Amino acid sequence: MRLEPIANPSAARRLGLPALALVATLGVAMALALVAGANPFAVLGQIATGALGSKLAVLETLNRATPLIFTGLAVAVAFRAKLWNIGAEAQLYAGAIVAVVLGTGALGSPLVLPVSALAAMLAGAVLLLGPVLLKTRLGVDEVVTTLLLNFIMLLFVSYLLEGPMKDPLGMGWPKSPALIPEARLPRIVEGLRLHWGFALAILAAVIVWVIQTRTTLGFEIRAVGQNPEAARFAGMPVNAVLVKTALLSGGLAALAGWSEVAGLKGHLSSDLSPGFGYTGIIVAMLALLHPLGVVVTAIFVAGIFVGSGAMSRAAGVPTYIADMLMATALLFMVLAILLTRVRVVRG
Amino acid sequence: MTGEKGAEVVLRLDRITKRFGALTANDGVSLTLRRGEVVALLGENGAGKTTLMNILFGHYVADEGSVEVFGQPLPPGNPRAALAAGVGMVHQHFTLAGNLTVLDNIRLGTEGLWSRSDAGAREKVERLSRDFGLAVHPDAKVGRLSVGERQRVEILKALYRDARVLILDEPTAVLTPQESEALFATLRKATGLGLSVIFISHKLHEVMAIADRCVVLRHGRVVGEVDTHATDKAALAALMVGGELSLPRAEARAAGAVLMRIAGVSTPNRGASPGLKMVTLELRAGQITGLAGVSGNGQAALAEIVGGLARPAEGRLSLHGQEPKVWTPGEALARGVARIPEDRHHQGSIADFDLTENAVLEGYRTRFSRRGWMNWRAARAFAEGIIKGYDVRCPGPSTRIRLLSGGNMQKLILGRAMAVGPDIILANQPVRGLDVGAIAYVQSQLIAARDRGAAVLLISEDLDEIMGLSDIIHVMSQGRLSPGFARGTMTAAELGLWMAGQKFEGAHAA
Amino acid sequence: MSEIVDILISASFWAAVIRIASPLILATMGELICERAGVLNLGIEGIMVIGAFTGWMAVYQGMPLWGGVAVAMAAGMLFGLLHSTLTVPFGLSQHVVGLGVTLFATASASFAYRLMLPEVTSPPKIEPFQPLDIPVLSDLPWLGEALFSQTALTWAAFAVAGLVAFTLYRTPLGLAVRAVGENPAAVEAQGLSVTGLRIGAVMVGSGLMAVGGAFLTLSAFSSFFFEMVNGRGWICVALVVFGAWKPGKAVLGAILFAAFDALQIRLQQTELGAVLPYQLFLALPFILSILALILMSRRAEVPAALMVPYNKGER
Amino acid sequence: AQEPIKMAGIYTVPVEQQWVSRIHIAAEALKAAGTVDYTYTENVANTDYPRVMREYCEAGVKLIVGEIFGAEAEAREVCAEYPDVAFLLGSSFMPDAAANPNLAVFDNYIQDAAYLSGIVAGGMTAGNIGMVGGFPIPEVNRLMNAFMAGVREVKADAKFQVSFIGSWFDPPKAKETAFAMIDGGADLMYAERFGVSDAAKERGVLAIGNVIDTQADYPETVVTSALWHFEPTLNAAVAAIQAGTFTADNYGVYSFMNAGGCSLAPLGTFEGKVPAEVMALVAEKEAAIKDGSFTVTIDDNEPKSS
Ligand SMILES: Nc1ncnc2c1ncn2[C@@H]1O[C@H](COP(=O)(O)OP(=O)(O)OP(=O)(O)O)[C@@H](O)[C@H]1O
Ligand SMILES: Nc1ncnc2c1ncn2[C@@H]1O[C@H](COP(=O)(O)OP(=O)(O)OP(=O)(O)O)[C@@H](O)[C@H]1O
Ligand SMILES: [Mg+2]
Ligand SMILES: [Mg+2]
Repeated sequence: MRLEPIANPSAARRLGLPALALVATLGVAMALALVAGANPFAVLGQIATGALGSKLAVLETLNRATPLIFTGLAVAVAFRAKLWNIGAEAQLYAGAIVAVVLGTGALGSPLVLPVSALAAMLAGAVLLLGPVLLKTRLGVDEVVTTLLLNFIMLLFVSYLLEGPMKDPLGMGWPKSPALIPEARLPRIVEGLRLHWGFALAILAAVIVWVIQTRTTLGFEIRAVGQNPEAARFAGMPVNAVLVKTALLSGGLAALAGWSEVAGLKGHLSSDLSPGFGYTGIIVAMLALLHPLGVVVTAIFVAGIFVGSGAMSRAAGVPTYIADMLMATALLFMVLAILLTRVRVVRG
Repeated sequence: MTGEKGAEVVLRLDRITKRFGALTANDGVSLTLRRGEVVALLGENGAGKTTLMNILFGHYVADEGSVEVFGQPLPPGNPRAALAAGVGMVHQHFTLAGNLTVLDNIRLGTEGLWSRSDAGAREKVERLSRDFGLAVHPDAKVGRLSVGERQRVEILKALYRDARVLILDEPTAVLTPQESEALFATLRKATGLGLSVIFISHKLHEVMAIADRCVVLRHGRVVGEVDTHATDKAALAALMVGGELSLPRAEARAAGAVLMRIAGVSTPNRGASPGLKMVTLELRAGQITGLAGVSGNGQAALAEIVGGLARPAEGRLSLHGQEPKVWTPGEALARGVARIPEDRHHQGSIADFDLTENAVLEGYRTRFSRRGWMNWRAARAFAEGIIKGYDVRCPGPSTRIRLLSGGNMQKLILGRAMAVGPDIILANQPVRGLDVGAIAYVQSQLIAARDRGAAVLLISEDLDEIMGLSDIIHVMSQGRLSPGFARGTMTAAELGLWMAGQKFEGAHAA
Repeated sequence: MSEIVDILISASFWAAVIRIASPLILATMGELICERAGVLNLGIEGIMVIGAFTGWMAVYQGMPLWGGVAVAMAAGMLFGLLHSTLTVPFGLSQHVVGLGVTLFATASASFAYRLMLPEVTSPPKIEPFQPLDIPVLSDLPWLGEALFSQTALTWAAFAVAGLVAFTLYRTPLGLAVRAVGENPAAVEAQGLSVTGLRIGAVMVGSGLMAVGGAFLTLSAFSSFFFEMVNGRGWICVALVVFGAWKPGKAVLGAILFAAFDALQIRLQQTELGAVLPYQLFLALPFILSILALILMSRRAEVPAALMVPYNKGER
Repeated sequence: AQEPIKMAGIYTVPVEQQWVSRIHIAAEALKAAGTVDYTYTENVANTDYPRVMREYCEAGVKLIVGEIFGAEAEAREVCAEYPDVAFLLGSSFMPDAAANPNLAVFDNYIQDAAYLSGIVAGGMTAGNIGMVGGFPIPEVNRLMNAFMAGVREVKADAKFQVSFIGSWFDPPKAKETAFAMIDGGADLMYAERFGVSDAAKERGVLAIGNVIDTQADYPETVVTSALWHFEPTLNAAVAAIQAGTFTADNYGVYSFMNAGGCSLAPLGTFEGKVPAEVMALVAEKEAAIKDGSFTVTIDDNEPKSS
């Protein structure tokens, strides 16, 4: 078999195939429910209700999407430049640490929020800068260094939480002190759990989109990603572009941790992120690295997870079905998105 | 194994049609090849030559038509079957694995899965390379070989499988004249032994030298078929482009001021290729300086210095009499140095960027943006200007450049470089791989630039091109630069001696 | 300092190093095969989980230990087929598919475990591989303990590494695998199937990863825990790069990493352990891996077509 | 009889994990008895914890049992949002009747049993004990410290090797760590994690269990264990709900020995192998604990090697 690009895919194809992917995922959900001894027809409604069926469900989905938008953007920016940043997880924690360091009284209001956001971005950026400099200076593969840094960072966080950053009022539990109220991101609407981190994430997506399409930096990032040799020949400062990309990417990933701490949790613990950094890769690739697409795919991924988690409880099947469905949805969806652009031909 | 030419038909392509979407790349093409015969397949860039050969070899499946080898129909879309039937193909872009040795590349796919016979394979390769004059070490890593050597490996691959039909798709596009000569010698030997060859090239003098018959394609159709001895270069060119074609000729002109001067420049050696050795060169306004020489003799190092990619390790570089403080591609551009890169695919363009984006690659900072904001409207207008002004054939400025033929890609790069009215133009192998029409166009643009007072440095391995265009000619050999020879003062044979390095000792003594 | 020397010359330390290295070697060989063929397989972490689960479950259901290994291998190959179907003929992003497979495999193992053993609250045990007693060798003074007190699966791990090296460098099949990771067009031009080779490599590689996972439940331990693979798969991805895509170097890398790990466990008990936070010791293998990578990265030859999908008939 | 109470367990780890398994078993027992209608969700990330709480509350669950060590503030917010639901949650903090009248807290305060198991250990060791833990959290530290205190009653100069492996679920790693300690001279292992008893068994040294009884799997190895019984805690809560008197309370005391919340596992295969004077000391201390004349110190600080 061979794939042949379709010049102008029809609307039916562009909408129908992703819809088909969704249907296929639901089919898998039904099959799994059947295996687990639950009513396969009930689960469909349960997923939908769980993800979007109530105000609570919608807010939970959006809440869970918030860090994914940030990490998804971080990955999208970096991957555009073919900078394989697998370390969004570590950068996320760097941002979270800064949120705690500056948010627990070191800085007074009202500066604390903007200052700590910027400082968090800086911390994430610096964390990614190391691997990037190693790549540009010494040719060390950044996939591996950023990946390994995730483990090191997690241990560092654990050290901080059991040592210098341990909450003296935490009864010995390894977590940081709580942020002062001024350092917390307010809720968008009082009474709803959605905080301003979500709005900030959307804003970040728009800004990244503008950077990518409207600025020289965006042009440079794309050029360096596609063909660094040609970029260098054309006079682009390739290494400087990579460094700028790293700063942007690391900064965005750090905002994920910052907003989780400042907006949702109010403190730092070593399980702040259940793999948001890795899921960010999925989110970004599903969006074909398009910054605005990242918003959509982050909400999609969060929705599938929240919805199928709720379904597992309603239907009484093991919770692990949620991750299975998220993975299924993801794989079907990337395939569907591909097939909107190409057709399979023989030969 | 000797056989008479013209006897047996070894290959028959029958009414092959191949469509890519709306485009018909091959339109009912029929072609026969006889034992021991060399058929040249000619046509403009994008005429459908490679497509036809890819169908024959099984990379593509034809929409209509059939292929017969030695009277047996060939199953479509199956390179393995083509190989088994005795068809060997040397692709336009080499298909070698750089991490493997020559021997491994050759025997790849010829054995079972598990066992292998080391001695037998090596022996056969050594015998073939001796018999056909294809000198290359079996244990050398292909990634470290020169293009000429790679070409030999590709041919050995086919011979190793006892190919009786050999397809050569632009085999000489990246070869030096000497290497091309050696290749022809090999081919003559092989056809003498009964091998049949399809030979694709844009270089008509080669076609005249090696082919028995020429088949000309235009827009996917066969537009002519002639015996080589019954035609000439001009007639072939006319057949290809569908009309008369006049090659540009540069008339001698008086040179102006020195715009760029390189004095006593040396650079370190790079692997097998030598660095520059005390090179001094002046580029003058209104003059085309030709740099002849077999590639790999330091031209790349010189081009990097002129183009701003490298600073001389030793020696001086000055523009308009003053030394630049920094010397980067950006600086070179800012000072009016235009560059046409040697490798348009890897250096000159970004395949998945559209024409607009490729057009502004060099000028986006200075001309198409303000305070970091891109001005896409101006960029697009600029690209449209190039497309119109330089006759770039394409659907429009938002076409990805990947879809353009080499000639059209080259025209865009040329237009991009010329747009700023540069004082100094570095043209590194500007017509490599282009068809005659495109060559004529690119060369006439270089002459026009000279005529308005630019200094042009033309680097080429093609002596005809160098002698036809250059006002002054230098030769490079082993990183050394010969003195300049004025237009018309040297014969090709004399230049050849310089290229071989024999004249340098004497010149230094003088 | 002398404490460290004491540790390094003790036989039990080296025995631990080899034990810890075994699953890493198996999975690293699996990843290496995939990457040599041009496919980055980030499904490794999940495939190891699947191997740990299926291998253990098979034995728990009454199969012999080697039967468990075979089941793990087969299960791994199945997930390899899933991975390669999406990444090879369809050419989907190897990052996404890899992470997706990891997620899917991990969750599948948990889901199946919970369905099959709904009532347990303490993980059931099997009788795992026991250290082999090799006549004479096992009784050698220092070497006996350091090298010859390992289980059969450890021996298998080293044998697999040898076999992988042999296949890659001494057989036409290996030649084709190395070529397809470098330039698929070269492979196709020689009449071989790029798709077939890549799918095959990913399946075999995934099978080995799964056996690496099964090592944890069949040799290193005797029950299955949900998160017991605990990042070992990611380490193996690093080890392949560290080993410059060469089996011998990768095995050395695995041993080096295992040595750091065994060392940090022991260092925690020295005076240093009382002063320094334990996290530093846990981080030691990762930190040293990065340092080692910096020292030897320069000359690594990355398979040129790694992560580049091949679509026949596209230029 | 009353309607069964709708009850949900929310756990951050799988129910195989020792600590959670004790809660799960107690709940399953009440379910079997028809007192509660019990469902559970396991392996919930702390990030998702409040959401799952809300979902259950919305679904009409009347009693939620779980652990909020990693999500204190948010979880307490949820409790406030659903005043009609009773929450019985593992927490390091005290109940707050004013803010959360419906939240009662508990923890595994089984230092009594751990202390007694330490005395037994002291009688069985020559003086070098290895201890492998997951993370140095209070729930672990507290038991380790009590155990060490118990050992010192018998062997004042005992040496302890303490390691944390940074994971709850890596038995191979726990096993390697235990091997290293045995190589370092330990003749008795404190088995806080799965894997430790396996190493002890392979090397022929002894082990003391923790929270659950694993002697059946390691008859020659595990001398005794400090067991946690969640039943008193859960039963008290359920009774309070049935009586309509459930309030913010500290249920931690139900894990104390005198409440039946913990015990020393029977010696079983080791019956008669522990020195009699040691067992006498155990009996004496147990009696003192039960009548309140002796209190085991609760020390939540990270234990260090000595
Ligand atoms: N893979 C492909 N997909 C779509 N269209 C193709 C593909 N390959 C070739 N074409 C189309 O077929 C036409 C013929 O291309 P082909 O490569 O055969 O030209 P050619 O004669 O070999 O040119 P050149 O002299 O530049 O090598 C092109 O104009 C192009 O539009
Ligand atoms: N993927 C593709 N899709 C559509 N057309 C293609 C594709 N690849 C190549 N072509 C077409 O095939 C023709 C020949 O392509 P090719 O790259 O061989 O150009 P070329 O002129 O030979 O360039 P060069 O000599 O520099 O390699 C071009 O006209 C181009 O339009
Ligand atoms: Mg061609
Ligand atoms: Mg061409």
